[in-house]
Amino acid sequence: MDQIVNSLAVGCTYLLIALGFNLIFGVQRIVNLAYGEIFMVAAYAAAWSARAAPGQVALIISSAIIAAAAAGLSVYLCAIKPLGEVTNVNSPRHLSVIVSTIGFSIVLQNAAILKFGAYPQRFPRFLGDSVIASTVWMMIGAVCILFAVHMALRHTRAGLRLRAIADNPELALCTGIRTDHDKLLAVIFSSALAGVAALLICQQIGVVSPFIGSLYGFKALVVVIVGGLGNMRGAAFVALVLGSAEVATTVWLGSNYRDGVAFALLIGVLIFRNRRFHLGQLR
Amino acid sequence: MLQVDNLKVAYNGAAVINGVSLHINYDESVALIGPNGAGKTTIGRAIAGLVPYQGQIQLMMSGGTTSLKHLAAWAIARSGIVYISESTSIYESLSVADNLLVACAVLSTARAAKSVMLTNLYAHFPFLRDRSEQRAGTLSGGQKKLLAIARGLFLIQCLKTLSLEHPGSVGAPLFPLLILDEPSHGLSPQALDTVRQALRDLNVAFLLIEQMARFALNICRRAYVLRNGVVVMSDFSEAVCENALLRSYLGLSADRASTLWTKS
Amino acid sequence: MNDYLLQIATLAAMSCLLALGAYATLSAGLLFMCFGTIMSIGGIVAAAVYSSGLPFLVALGAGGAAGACAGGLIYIGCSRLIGFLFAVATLSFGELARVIALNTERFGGALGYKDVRASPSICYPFALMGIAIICLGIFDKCPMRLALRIIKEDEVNAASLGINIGLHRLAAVVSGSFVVALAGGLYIHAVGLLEPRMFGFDNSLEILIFAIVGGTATYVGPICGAVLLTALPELLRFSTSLRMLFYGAVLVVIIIFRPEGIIGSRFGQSRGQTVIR
Amino acid sequence: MMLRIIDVSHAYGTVPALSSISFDVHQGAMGVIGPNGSGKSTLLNIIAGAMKPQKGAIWWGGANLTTLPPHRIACRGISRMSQHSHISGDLTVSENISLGIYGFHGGLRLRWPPTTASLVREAAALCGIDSGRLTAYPRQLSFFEQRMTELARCIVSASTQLLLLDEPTAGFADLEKKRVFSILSTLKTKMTILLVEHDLDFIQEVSDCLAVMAEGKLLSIGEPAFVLKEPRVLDTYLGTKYVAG
Repeated sequence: MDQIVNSLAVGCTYLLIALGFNLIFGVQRIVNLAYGEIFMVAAYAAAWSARAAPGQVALIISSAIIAAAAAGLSVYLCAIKPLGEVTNVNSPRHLSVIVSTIGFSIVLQNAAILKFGAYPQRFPRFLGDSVIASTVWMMIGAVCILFAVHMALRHTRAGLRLRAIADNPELALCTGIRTDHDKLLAVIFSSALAGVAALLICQQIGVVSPFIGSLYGFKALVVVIVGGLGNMRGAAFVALVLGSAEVATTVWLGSNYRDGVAFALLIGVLIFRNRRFHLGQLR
Repeated sequence: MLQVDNLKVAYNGAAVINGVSLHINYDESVALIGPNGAGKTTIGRAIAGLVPYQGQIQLMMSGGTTSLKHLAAWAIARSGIVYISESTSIYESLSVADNLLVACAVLSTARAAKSVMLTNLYAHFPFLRDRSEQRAGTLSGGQKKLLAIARGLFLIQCLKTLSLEHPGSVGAPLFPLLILDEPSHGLSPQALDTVRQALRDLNVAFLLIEQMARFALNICRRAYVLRNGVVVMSDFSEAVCENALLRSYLGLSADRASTLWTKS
Repeated sequence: MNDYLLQIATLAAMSCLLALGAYATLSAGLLFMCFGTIMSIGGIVAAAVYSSGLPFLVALGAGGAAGACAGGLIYIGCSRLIGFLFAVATLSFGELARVIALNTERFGGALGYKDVRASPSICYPFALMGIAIICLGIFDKCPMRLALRIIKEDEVNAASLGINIGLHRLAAVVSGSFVVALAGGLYIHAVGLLEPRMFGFDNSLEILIFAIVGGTATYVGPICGAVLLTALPELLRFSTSLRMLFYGAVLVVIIIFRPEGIIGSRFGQSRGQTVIR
Repeated sequence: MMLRIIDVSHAYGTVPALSSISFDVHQGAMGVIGPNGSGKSTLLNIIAGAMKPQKGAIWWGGANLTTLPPHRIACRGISRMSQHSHISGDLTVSENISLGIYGFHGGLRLRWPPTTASLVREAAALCGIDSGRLTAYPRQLSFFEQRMTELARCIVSASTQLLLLDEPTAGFADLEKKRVFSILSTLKTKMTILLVEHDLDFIQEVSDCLAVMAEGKLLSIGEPAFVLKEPRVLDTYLGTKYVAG
């Protein structure tokens, strides 16, 4: 029975990260490989503020979100914006953007290693005191955020504008939408999502290290691509599937094969089911 | 009125438009016709601010002239100039209602005004009402074009109500103009008729960029004929005679045209 | 003191070989992200063959051939994918290999593959680098260079010229993997150990950085990129994370401000083109 | 050799681009005209192998091209010049032209055949590129010279029998069109040319036979002067007549 809860918990962690990743891809049509590092920066900011002011939950949450937004903006302004517009996903310019985001993610990761040391640090549990409580809190958080993002995209003005940009950027420009202004909005919004995800996940696993960024970044990449780029519901489904698959492998083959599952899944889907990726949808 | 003078556009070395001047008065329907490859689409995109160009495009209004050259495409759209492109003229993955409501999402119009405008728009285009929740991609070719025109009208109406309520807010002065790029492209004959009917009783100024000359001349009051990036003829629709049209269209030099068509 | 300089020089020579291998695939327009795996496979096979008594050159050749086959197989598997999907697929191949290497005793588990005899003489890296540069000099004259260039710029147009794109890309990947696997063989005999980390993404990235920063227009670019990026940060040698930080920063700066790399294309007229162009 | 197009149909999703097109292209130049979206470029893409037709076949020199991959088709002597100029910015003019000789059935070519240099000079001379410009880079050439380099690349190989031209004179001044006309009329004698163009003056003089396409269907085919007189052809261009309603 606890295997099911465990796989649900792992699934929810991947769901949380994949949401923000999907948002950036849907609106900007760029795979931002530095997303894992934004997540890690937020985790460290939360850990630092939790140590500085143990009690206030609000301060910790806001510090995580602000740090994530700042990291997200810096990635966007330094690595993505100067390379200009990426119209189609398979153009060589998109490969340059991917390589530049990778470069930036190395910078962030190694800066964290230098500052905080390569070894994992304890992440204080401020939401629930026990493991089970924090896991429950995380799952509730994941479901709420999924619901909130879904509602925001469907019913708010900004959500409609973002979906319009995702569907047809040039037409959005012709209907009076300030596309570069809204893209910035999307970057901040998805980074904040990464901040919240960092909070919920790290207090569940109770530890934070410079490498969780690339670890969860890859997992998010797998979930988003397999789930269909820009498709929130697809990503949610694949996150749960991946979560249960990983828990299953830890039971059979032992925990150190756990990371390999995500990559095997991605290779399997990309090579054997080469379906056309229809783009421009953000649901 | 909208004044375009000495417009020049080059695309990686090849001059697509060399020196085009035209004007569109408030609430006037103008056709821009010519054989394909004459550069008609480029003029439409230049007015909408999607293509860099030399020359001047200005809005001569009672309150003074404002140049559109340095305005971003979204600012031009907010001054009422709506560009409806040939192929991707609607948001395929959004629902029909969402396609229309994007205008409100941009201008944050009041909820009450939004529903009023929506209802009288549905009255104008009844088929939109019963398919308002479906994905716009599932519409037929003709219906997609009508949805694009409806979207443009809805944006112009939002702009009008906004400028009535608090005049100073809209950036450029309001000059409602629909730029339709080859609406006849890929339409079946009866869809063509519904679009023609919709355009004929449209009360907003529009620039009809079209390759099928007779279709455009039948709808618009005035016409410019374009060939190889230069305006060859500009006259009222009735005055554009068949022979002159054929000569400029099929590019035949004057003497060969007369020999071929002495009969017809 | 000169022993330390010698050590840097061998490392720089090996990085040049790695960069030339990456250059081969980048010049065909492919972002091949699992060079780490190819290098490690080449290294382990070379070490196994050498420790079983065969001469050193035969061992290196065997390692190179194994790497070339691995590269070819991975390319054939992902050949239908285009653009960033190809990059992501090869990237996940590399990470999968790292996880497998980490956990199988055959490859020495977490501590890495150890039973390696020292390489017979230190001149091998430089000899191989010389041979590689001579081969590339010859390759520069032959028509295949032109074909690869037009494949990189526009595939559809290349096909209409009668160029078999799949075959050319496969040839580029196989030759690139061969060179990288050779360098792997040299690395394992110079260092004496191959950690599972080398299979993974960081190592493949380092190899790509040499080629991209150097410039992918001519074969001189990757060589200069490799030499610069191994010799220059020698003072950062003590802490790998500072070195990687330096690599990351240089990569971002190069891609944004000089997409055609330090050397750039022969005439620098490729302003504003993308790095993978 | 003769190009036979038999009952070719193709659709992008639900939009039919070509519906059962059948005609033969004999020695000499054949023009294809029609309004935008009539399927001209789709037909050229199918012949060159860039796209596989959903129905129908194309026969050339005793082989069914629809079963062959694009590079095999090119090796059978079919070369193509597409709408947007496709010359490699990093190669000199002579290197670009010599790429026309590259394709052969083997695949990887490691040495140039001995006659390459002379073939390249001859093709460049035919296309009006003086030998001084052969070592220049496309960036230093005018738009017209870049397109002429591309044309030279198409005709440089001795085995070229069929030349597919997709709007070669787009964006040219009248003087430049005349030079292209003279080049094509000399080429007409040696090989078959299939020309898609908008400027009817130009296409009338060049092509011996003219096909008119509209909405993916072949409207009429025949002598240029005769075809252009048919009322149906005029309707496709100007749109159907309307009673003043």
